[in-house]
Amino acid sequence: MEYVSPEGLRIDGRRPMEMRKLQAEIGVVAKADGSAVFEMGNTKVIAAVYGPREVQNRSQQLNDQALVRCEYSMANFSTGDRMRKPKGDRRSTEISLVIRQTMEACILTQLMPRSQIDIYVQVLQADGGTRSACINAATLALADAGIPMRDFVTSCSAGYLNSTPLLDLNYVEDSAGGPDVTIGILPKLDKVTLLQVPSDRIICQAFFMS
Amino acid sequence: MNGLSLGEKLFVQGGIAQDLRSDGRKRLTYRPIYVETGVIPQANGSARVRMGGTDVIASVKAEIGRPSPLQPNKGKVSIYVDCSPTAAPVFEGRGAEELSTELSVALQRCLLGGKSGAGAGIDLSSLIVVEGKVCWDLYIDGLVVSSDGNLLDALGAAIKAALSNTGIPRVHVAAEASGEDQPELDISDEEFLQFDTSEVPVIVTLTKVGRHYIVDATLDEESEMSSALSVSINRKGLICGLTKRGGAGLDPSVVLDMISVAKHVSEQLTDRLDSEISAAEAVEEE
Amino acid sequence: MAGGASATAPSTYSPSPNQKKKPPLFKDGDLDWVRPDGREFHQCRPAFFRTGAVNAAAGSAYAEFGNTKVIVSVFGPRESKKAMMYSDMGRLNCNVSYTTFATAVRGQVLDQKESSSMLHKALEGAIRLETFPKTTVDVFALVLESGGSDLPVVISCASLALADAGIMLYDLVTAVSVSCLGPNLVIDPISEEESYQDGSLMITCMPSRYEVTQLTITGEWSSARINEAMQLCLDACSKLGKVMRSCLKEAASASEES
Amino acid sequence: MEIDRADGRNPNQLRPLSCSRGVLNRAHGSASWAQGNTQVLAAVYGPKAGTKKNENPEKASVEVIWKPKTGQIGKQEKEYEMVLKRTLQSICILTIHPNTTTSVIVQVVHDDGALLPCAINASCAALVDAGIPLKHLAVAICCCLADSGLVMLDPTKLEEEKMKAFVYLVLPNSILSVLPEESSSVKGEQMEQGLITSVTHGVMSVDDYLHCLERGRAATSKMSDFLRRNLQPQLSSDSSKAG
Amino acid sequence: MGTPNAVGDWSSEMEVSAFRRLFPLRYYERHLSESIRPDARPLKRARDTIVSLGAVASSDGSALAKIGSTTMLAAIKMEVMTPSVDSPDEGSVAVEFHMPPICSPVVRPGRPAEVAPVTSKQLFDCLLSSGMIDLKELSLIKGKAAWMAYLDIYCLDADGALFDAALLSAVAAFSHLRIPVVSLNDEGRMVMVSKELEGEKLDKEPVDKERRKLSLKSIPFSLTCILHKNYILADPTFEEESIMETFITVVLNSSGQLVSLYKSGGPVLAHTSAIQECVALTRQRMKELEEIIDEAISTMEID
Repeated sequence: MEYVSPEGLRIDGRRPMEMRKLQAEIGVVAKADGSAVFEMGNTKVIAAVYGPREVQNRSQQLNDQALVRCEYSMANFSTGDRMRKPKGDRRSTEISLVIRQTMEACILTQLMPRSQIDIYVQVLQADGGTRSACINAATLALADAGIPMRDFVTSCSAGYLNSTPLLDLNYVEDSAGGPDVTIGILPKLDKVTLLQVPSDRIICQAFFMS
Repeated sequence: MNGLSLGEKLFVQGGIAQDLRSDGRKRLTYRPIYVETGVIPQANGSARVRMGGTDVIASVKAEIGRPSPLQPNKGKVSIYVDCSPTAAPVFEGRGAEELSTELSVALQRCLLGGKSGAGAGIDLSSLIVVEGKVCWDLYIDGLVVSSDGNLLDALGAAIKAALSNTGIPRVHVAAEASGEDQPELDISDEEFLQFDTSEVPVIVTLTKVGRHYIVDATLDEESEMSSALSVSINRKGLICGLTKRGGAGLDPSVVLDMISVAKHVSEQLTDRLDSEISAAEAVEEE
Repeated sequence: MAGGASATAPSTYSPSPNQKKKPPLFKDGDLDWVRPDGREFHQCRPAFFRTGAVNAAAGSAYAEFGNTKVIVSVFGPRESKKAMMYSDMGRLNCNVSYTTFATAVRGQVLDQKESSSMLHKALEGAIRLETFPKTTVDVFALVLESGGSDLPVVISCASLALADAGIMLYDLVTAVSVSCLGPNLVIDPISEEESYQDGSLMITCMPSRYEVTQLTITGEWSSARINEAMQLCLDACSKLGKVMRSCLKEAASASEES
Repeated sequence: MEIDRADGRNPNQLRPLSCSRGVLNRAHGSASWAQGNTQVLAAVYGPKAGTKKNENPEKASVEVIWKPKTGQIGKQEKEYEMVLKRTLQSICILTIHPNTTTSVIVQVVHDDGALLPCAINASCAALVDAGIPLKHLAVAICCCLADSGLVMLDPTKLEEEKMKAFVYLVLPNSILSVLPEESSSVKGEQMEQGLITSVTHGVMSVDDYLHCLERGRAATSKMSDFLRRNLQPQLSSDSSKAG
Repeated sequence: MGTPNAVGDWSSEMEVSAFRRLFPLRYYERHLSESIRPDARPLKRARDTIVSLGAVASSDGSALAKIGSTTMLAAIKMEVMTPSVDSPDEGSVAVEFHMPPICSPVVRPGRPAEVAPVTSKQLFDCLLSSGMIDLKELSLIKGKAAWMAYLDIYCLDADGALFDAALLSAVAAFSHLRIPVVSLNDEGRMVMVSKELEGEKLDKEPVDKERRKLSLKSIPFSLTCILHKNYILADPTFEEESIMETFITVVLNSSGQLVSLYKSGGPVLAHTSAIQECVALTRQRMKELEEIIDEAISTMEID
């Protein structure tokens, strides 16, 4: 299949280095301490942050820093095929962990010892790049909640198809089987906090140029 | 659930007794309702409904299926509600299961009619493609994104809006297959059938606090309820389903009175919802 | 090894009762229609109750309405299961399950979760939860045979079991349902009637206090019809209450004698 | 009366035994036990603080986890788990470490008949390796009954399938028992004559069963010797290390 | 009659029920020394046993068995399966033993009792290896269709000796079993021949002419005994089982053969003399149980 036309346009009409349309809104969940909707093209996620608050499960309490928790869930209608998956399948658990680790690294947890911050991410629509969208939404929600952070985390994915590096893959491009990478960076500090490369795909070095 | 102080409790109760609730509403006034349709492009129909701090999304997906042998001339509809942990931390993990099932069951009771299919808000026989062999299965999914009370009414409204937004592809049956074979189908990408949603009932929940009942209770008000009655009423004023919540007993005459109040309220609500839905549809088409 | 054979059970099916289509139970306009078991429309099945069916439990009851047979055991008040927070009110925990042979086809899935939550909601208003703070009362029901109106029978039987266990109640809880079949309202429907019903109404109430603890309606109803059906149910509930009360009295006098 | 066994053994002959202890680094005690091709690995963790709910807080509890060679745990394995647990509970001195749990994890390496007895022997050796206080050792054996009434010991899988019945027996090995002298005999019957566990499969006459029991007893004394010999050198080397 | 010991000092001032709870073992041992049990039974007597057949109308065979207050409800449902290639002319039996939360304070919903799957397997082994059922009788059409008998046993009240009661109810359910009359339809599936149609002409001959019974041979019966010191207590209650922890279950079939001798651990070792005594007790018990079952069958046939 051709993912990049001879004119250099992608399936959805973008240039290889072009992002999808970004849209964000904060304060969407009334009862949450911080919340945000983040859209990247058709991918749409909601993040809500509760905390810092008292640690619910005493045995998990940390005395020198805040406890950061994260739960990722997908709405039944978020994918093309209707799915009924039980909560807490392997993929969700893995993404929850990735988001938690990424956000934990940028929150100034040592300022809030013996407290707990919960990040809930709900995918409303999935069209590739849900990981990145979740991280971006979580960042906005944390900022909305006024939680002290080192820097914003921004995340985006990229892939390599038809000998062309492509930025911000959609679902069709993501499932094409080419190599892809998800990167999260702290832009002001100019540091990478997240770098994920699925191991089943081969990557060539040129790819990292993106 | 919602920890209120004694003072706050008295404030909520007192306000209701004096017909001036803490957000300035009267007992039988709804919060403003915002409807947005077509929010999930991948679904056949979808809508988002907001009432104050309550925010829900409903989506309708249609899939080709086989009718049940008991009712060969009817399609199937299933309703499932999920509560996102974004709405409240207690919904984390399996925490939402109980509430989700309760809401799903209540919605099924209110929208799907009796066992024989009588009184269903959705005309199941319109979902049949080939009798006994092919029908549409409608999957209605509700998602609670943010919760500030009165979830059932909001979900009912969202489902009504999503259904009126739903287009089901026209199916051409290639050739009448004989015997046991499934007929070949050609599902159109362009032609869609619109649903008739005038029969879809609205749900009105009356929450009893003290001696009075209120509509569209917020989370704070719900925490003070002794019991609540959710009545689903269609345009003809017929009751299509009823669910009681809360353990406290009610005198049968009070039940009947609540039903008649709900009926009265439903007339206004139906009109308001219909105009909101058509307004939202107009926005979407622009 | 001998056990190996049972490990991989082959797929089986229950032989269906002949392919010929069953005539519908009720045809519109059929005025001489009689109920499958010959009852009148407003006649309940004979109710049989017995307390003390399970010795291992703190209280228990067995109920039999026609083919519907249930056992309910009550345990406690006892220590709450999980490390729950302090509560000055007692907790009620309900569970309803079915035997695999309860239905005509083996292991047909019935919504046990919903029944459990309905049982909880029907009973909680009648129990004086404040009399056993920090502890839990478990009410477990097993439907031995499902012959229609299962949930109402379970609820009535459970309140009897609670009384047998000596849990403080405001009143017994009795439950009755009616089915709407065309123009007729039939009380205490059997499974066959339930599967053809156009609508149903179930009331659980405390007969002496004349209070409704739980009410569900499905199908399309006019207010007048709801009124009629509720009256029908409430009458039946108060009669059922008397039967249950006399069952308790009998058990009490029997235990005094021995 | 002679029946040829596929591996040329005579009916009373056991397959070669082998046992090595301390095979796992992380476990508090471990042992690998093989009877011919049947091999089981047992690991012991504990005593760990706390018991599972509903257990007696005044006694230690033993927990057994059975890991089959492949696949999921089924009813058969559940039964093995329960028999093993009850058997081990009866040889451990549970009152020494009240309110603790000792976990025994049994991994089947290969099943070629007499699996449960092999697992019991492995667990017993692993408990010794972990230093869990025991009343006495236990030795397990499988006796097989042919249609002719002939009793064969320690069958292979093939033999197990061919036989009309078989019996798993667990008997104590009490010579090193820590119990006081007089309690080791009951009504003149020696303690090592008493049966800890018996599990049977298939139909047999009562006399056949008693016959099996007799043969089993005779064979276990040989196995006890093996077990003890196997445990002793390490014990002495342990004590020399400690000294 | 208090013997002077540490407990004896208090026992004079203590109520019997309190003593029973605080020092259960001593309470029992005092009874045992007088050769009587707290429920007034001699040591080697089983509790009153009742069997009634046909308790579940919706099943093909069912029975309720009560030993003391231990209650078991067993029901068999017959379904059709394709027989396995190895045994094309044999049907099959599946046994499931359930302990629903109603039966005992120990079982909670969502956490099935540990013993349930083990008891299921032991029941299955005993029923099949005893030779009670000839699986060939469950065949319908060789290689094509055979019966699968699903036997579900529910424990309604757990008060000790669960296995004995479960086995008794299972045996009784099989003796009550009537195999439904079926015929093969055009699609190769078996369908029921309903009563109304029996008079009419059938398109296909039914496989059997009438509802058939299974011929049961060598029926297994069991007895569980507690070994405590030198005492043997037959048919223990739940209380006895939780105080004295060594049980031995003997299963004999009606041809006098040993189907199972099960003892798993326990602080008391079983010596040959004790084993022989348990077997003898089971023999006696078997006679009682055979009579009870025969009586249940005959009362059913009169009805």
